[in-house]
Amino acid sequence: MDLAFTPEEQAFREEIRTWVRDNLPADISHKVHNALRLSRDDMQRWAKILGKKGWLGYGWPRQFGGPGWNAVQKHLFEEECALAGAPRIVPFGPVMVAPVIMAFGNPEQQQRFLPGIASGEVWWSQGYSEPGSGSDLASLKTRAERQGDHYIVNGQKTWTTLGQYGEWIFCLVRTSTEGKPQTGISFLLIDMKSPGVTVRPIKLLDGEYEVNEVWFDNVKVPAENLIGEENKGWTYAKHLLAHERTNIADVNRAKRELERLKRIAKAEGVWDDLRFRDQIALLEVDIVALEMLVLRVLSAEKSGKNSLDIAGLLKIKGSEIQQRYTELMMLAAGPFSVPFIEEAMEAGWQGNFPGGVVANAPLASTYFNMRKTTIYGGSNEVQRNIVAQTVLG
Amino acid sequence: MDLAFTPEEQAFREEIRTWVRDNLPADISHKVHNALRLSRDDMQRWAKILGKKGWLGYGWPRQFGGPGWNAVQKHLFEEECALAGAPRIVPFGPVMVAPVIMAFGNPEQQQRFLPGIASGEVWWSQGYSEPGSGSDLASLKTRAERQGDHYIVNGQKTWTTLGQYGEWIFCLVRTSTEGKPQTGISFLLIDMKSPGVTVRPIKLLDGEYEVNEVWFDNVKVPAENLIGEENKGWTYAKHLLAHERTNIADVNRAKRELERLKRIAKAEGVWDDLRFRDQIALLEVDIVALEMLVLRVLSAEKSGKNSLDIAGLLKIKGSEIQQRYTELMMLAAGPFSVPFIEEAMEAGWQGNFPGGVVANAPLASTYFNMRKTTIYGGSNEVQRNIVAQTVLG
Amino acid sequence: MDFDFSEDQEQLRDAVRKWVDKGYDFERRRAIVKAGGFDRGAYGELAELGLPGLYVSEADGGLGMGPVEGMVVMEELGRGIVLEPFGQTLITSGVIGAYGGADVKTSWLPKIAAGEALVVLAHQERGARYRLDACKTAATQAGGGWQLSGTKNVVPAGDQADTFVVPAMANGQLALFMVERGASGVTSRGYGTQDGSRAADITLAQTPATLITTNGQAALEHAVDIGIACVCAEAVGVMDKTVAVTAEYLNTRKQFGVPIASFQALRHRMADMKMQLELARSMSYYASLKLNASADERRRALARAKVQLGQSMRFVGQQAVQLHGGIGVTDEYIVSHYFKKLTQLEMTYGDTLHHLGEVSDRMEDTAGVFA
Amino acid sequence: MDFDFSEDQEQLRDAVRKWVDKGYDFERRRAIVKAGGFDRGAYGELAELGLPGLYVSEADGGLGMGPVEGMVVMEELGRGIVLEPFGQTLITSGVIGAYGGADVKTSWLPKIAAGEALVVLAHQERGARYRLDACKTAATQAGGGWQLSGTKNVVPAGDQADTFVVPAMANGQLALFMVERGASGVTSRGYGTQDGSRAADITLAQTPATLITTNGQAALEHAVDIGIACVCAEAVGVMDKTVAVTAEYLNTRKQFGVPIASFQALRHRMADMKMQLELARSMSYYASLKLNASADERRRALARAKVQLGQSMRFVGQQAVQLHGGIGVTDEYIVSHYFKKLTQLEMTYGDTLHHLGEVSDRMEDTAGVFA
Repeated sequence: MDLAFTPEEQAFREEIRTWVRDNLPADISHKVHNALRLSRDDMQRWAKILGKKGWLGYGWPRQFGGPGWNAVQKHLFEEECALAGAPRIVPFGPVMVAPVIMAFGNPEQQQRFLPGIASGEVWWSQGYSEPGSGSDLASLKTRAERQGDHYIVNGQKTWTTLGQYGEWIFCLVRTSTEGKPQTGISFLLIDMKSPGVTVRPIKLLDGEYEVNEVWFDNVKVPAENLIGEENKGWTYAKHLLAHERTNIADVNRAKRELERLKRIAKAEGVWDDLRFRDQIALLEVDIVALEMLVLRVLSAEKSGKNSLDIAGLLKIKGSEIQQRYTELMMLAAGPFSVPFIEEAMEAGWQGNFPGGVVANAPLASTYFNMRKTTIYGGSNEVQRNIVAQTVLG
Repeated sequence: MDLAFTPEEQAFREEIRTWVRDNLPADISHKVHNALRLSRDDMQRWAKILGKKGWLGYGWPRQFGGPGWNAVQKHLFEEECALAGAPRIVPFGPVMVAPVIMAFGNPEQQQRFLPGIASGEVWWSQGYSEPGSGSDLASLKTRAERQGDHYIVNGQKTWTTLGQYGEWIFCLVRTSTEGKPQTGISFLLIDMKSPGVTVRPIKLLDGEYEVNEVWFDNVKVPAENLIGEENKGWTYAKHLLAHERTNIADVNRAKRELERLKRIAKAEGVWDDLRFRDQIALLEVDIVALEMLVLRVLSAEKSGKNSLDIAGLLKIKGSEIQQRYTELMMLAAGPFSVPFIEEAMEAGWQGNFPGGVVANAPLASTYFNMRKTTIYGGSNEVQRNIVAQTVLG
Repeated sequence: MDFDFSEDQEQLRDAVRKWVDKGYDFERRRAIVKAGGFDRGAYGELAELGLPGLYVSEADGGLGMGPVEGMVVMEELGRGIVLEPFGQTLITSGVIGAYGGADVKTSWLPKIAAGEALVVLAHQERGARYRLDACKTAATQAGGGWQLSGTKNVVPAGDQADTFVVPAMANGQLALFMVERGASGVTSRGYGTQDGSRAADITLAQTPATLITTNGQAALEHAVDIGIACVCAEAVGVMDKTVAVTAEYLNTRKQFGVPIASFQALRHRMADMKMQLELARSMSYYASLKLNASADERRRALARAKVQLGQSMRFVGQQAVQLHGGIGVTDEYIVSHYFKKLTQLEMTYGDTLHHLGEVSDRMEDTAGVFA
Repeated sequence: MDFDFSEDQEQLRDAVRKWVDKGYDFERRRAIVKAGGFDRGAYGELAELGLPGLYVSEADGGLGMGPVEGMVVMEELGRGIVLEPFGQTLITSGVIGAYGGADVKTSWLPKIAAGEALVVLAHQERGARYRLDACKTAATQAGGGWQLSGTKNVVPAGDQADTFVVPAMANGQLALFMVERGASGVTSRGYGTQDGSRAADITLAQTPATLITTNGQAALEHAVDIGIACVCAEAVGVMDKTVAVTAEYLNTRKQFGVPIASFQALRHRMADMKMQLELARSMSYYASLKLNASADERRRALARAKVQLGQSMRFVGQQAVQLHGGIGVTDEYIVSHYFKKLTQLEMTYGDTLHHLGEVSDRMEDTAGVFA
């Protein structure tokens, strides 16, 4: 048992840190450090830089062109990126669909899709949730009917994150209504430029457009875009969920944001207010505890000796912490988080924010936005069901 | 809308206060104010003093010899008693079984049982819960079989509070196994001196004996002890529950104990510790909010204009507050609440308590004991079910 | 001790509720937000109901009503998350009525009561956070009158209001003044706020002002206490509607073939929301009923109330969104607007930690509604 | 970065667990509580396993192990809520080993390792609460040695231990001494404690004492940090068992014809208990792994750990009782004893609020396990 990283791991971290420092565009990290709006271009620019280095698919095995890192190395990479103020990698391509294509796609599919994902050239979206199917995902209704060498897809997906930028979308579709709901689902890759695909961005409570509704109206999808076997899509999706790892806790980002919270508390004069400071101290303990939990999972993955079935705990605690630091940032600014001036959330705004501190501009919006974290990715209520199952059977 | 009591109500309060000051034995109030052990004699002594004045059945209508007070007057009486350090009235006779006898008993039963209850001469106990029937009370199994002019009772009751002192016990017994569980239950009064009744006190986590198991082994109970009709006992019990009023919140005691908490905090040097003091301040807000909630219910009862169906809220919040003040008292003393010296919880102990402050002796025990408050009287989980029902249907 | 509303109060409530239901639906509100967050026309409709004169004596053309009536109105406006800052009218008419000289009263109260003058409190300054004794705006005597210089931030409807009640330091102590928005040296910059309403930064440069009172600290504390009572009542209305909307959603939304209202974990959350709502309502009553008590008693009571309301607002708002799931974080669906309103109200006139400090500082040996 | 236990550590765990399961069942524990809360025989059995020498170097007859092994042992003792204060042995052997001169070490460490001398920390004084810099016990030089006078409260097994490690003020600064219980001027008054174990008040009157170190403040802080790590590990064992017992109960107890484990509200409570357990276990690892860090780093880490453990212990203990219902508050059923143990552990070496203050005072710009 040892808390310290090995010299090799430390050298690895150093290598990542140096590379990120030299390659992460300053205008992008400035936005991330100040919670300013990131454009599609910002996200894709960083993705392509990583792609060129071969690190966009940082979790990929060597055989598919990935770096072949172990769990600890992946964590160190994530941490260095987060602390440096890199945008989160948009996960739908490299983190979510790619492992499914690797595991269940045929060689043609792998050759066709993986390079565009690895390079950051092709923007992927996820088509899982439907208006009637949230926590009860298996009740999904979007139909794909086989007609000769293609499928005809009809239905509606929703909560498709950043789908307004999407070029391809991987979907769970219903190909059979027989048996249990789970058994008639297939995993289909759809070109979003196909006729009949309509995307409508949904305005969120903070005024941003981050998720979308996606309609399929007699969309023709070549049968070669089916992953694996028809009606086995639920199995592949579960495989994907099992691959959502410790990063779900987002503890590295939390460490960066704790630092930012302290800066804000000092600027707003509440750092020396014992009552407020205690709230930060409690959060600091929470973050360290979460980090230890993450490290335990990583260690277990690395050694393969113990498996720790606590992904649900990481999601619950990680999301609560995200909500809490955004809440404290807002409360620190108090009345000066109340103005809602959208332009002030763009980099380079030259106006005078009320009170003169433009860093306060995005605080309330971010707090509002973060309410999603306990809802998406399997709501925390669903996670508690899962955790209870591990304890009670 | 008016927060102040009417001049009549204030005069009433004055009258109660004076009488309590003149009649509550100082040795008893000393014990109550310091959470020292109350003996059976202490409790009964106060009950008889109240009985002599006609106030033990302070909620009774005039026709049965009660004072005929309205909801506000009853509250003021409870408050003055609590603040003066009177023991809580043991409720099983005057508050619980008496209203049932008044409402559903026949004149013979009323004449036979009510005087002994009103005077405090006869100690009553409650026989509801069984080892297998807690939240699911209607599943109770204790059988009463009619044989001629009497019933033969067999079974076991549990959690019978102060049953070790009991002379009579009112029981829910099963007289039929047909239909829904609720429909075969009868309400029976049983003389605890009857052959076949065995009482075993249960030692609680704080070392005290407060609840009991009561066994019935072929106990012969005259049929004239049946209240109302056979198999209608569930209805009578529900009537009784409906009569458990605002006193369930115990806000008056909470006010007295808040005062005590502040004394302890000062003695232990944490009154000037902002962190600890904030905890007291939060509790103070809680208590005022609970008191306002209680007053709203009283006002609605008095005027009959609005009915406030929030008994569940009073139970939940009241019990949480009881637990919180005992917790804070213990935490205030910290290491000096750790010694468990039973003699030091008796009045008049002359020993030297560690640290020299004997007031700390009962703090941890009281904290432990109060864990019961969110369990008994319908656990807070059951209460939340009930509250949710009022909101969601 | 009586918490029934009188018939007059019930009629007042009905009138306001009817206006909100029929005259201020979600679509109109959305249009007002889009247009900047304030509609003088809507304020005028409140004036037609006589509401701005609620706290104004009948002699000055008002209704001569008190805190309970103010509470009733604010609750109903909260239920409709009305954007126009009616609470400001109660604050400023209340403080002018209580502290102003005869001149000030007769010049302003009739105009306020008639809805001709919207007068708002402009007290927030950078650096003061929620403290009321930190003020940099300076008042100097010039000729026969006063001139004010300084900046006030996040003034409700600050670029739409006609007149401000402004605290400023005069001869070393806090005094309260009236400043007309059209007066020389006034610049205002308006913007929307998180709840969709409107605020502005106001800069005064040797701006002529009328003295309300040199007893500014007491008057400002009183003004803010009226504001807290308004916030409490408004929040009760907001939460009452939030709980109802959420209950309806749980009974409608189906997953796994059943309404999600059938899941016990969600039911218990609803029970906890109901708890917070009723505790909040109780403390809102307490706040309004203590508004005319002595300054000490009033301050203690209002701080207690804001602590309870702060906790309740945060819990009810956050849980309402959570129980709605994805739709709860959309702009299209109504619940997020209620949540944002509750968030902003918590930070209005001192947040929960601030008032916890006030309660803590003011604790005595005994405590209770009548202690 | 590796959280696997070595084979030796696993063997150590198995050995202790076997002893607890077979040698220290609930009935034996109950008998020990009844007899006063301490059994020298049980401590002797731990000595037969070599445990008191865990922190003692092999040269001094010990096992020369470190904090991780100490953690493993404490966890297992916690699982059985063992009454004998083994953590005291780790504290005192640790602090003697780190701060004592050669004389003190060679006189005491072999005896501690052999289980012949039970040495406990006697530092608690009235008025100091959890502060370590407030000490009234006075040390004076007399002849060639030292004499101590003062009173220490709530000393673990204080009337059963052989020797005390005692902080006292010597020439204006805190120093650490060893005092034998049999020495002149020592009186002890023993009593049971809330968790069923034993403690005593110790009064010293010109009692001869051996100096461990004049660097008493640093040594005492270090001693208490070892104590905190022990408390954390012990608590993890207690909570692990508490969660298991509660889960078993929920799956056994039936109401309304079904196991109460089928109620979602109770299931979610179990999930929350599991969360607290795993956060606590993580921070217990952290505490032990930071025990040999620099004083600053160690202090910060141990305070953080105690805050997490304090919160976890309170939640797990209270909820375990609640989920058991009536049987949870009886003395007969095991869970209340686990609850009481957790309660007492929270108040041992500083409660949650105390250590929150420590964390708050020590915050830096960045924070994290490696920050």
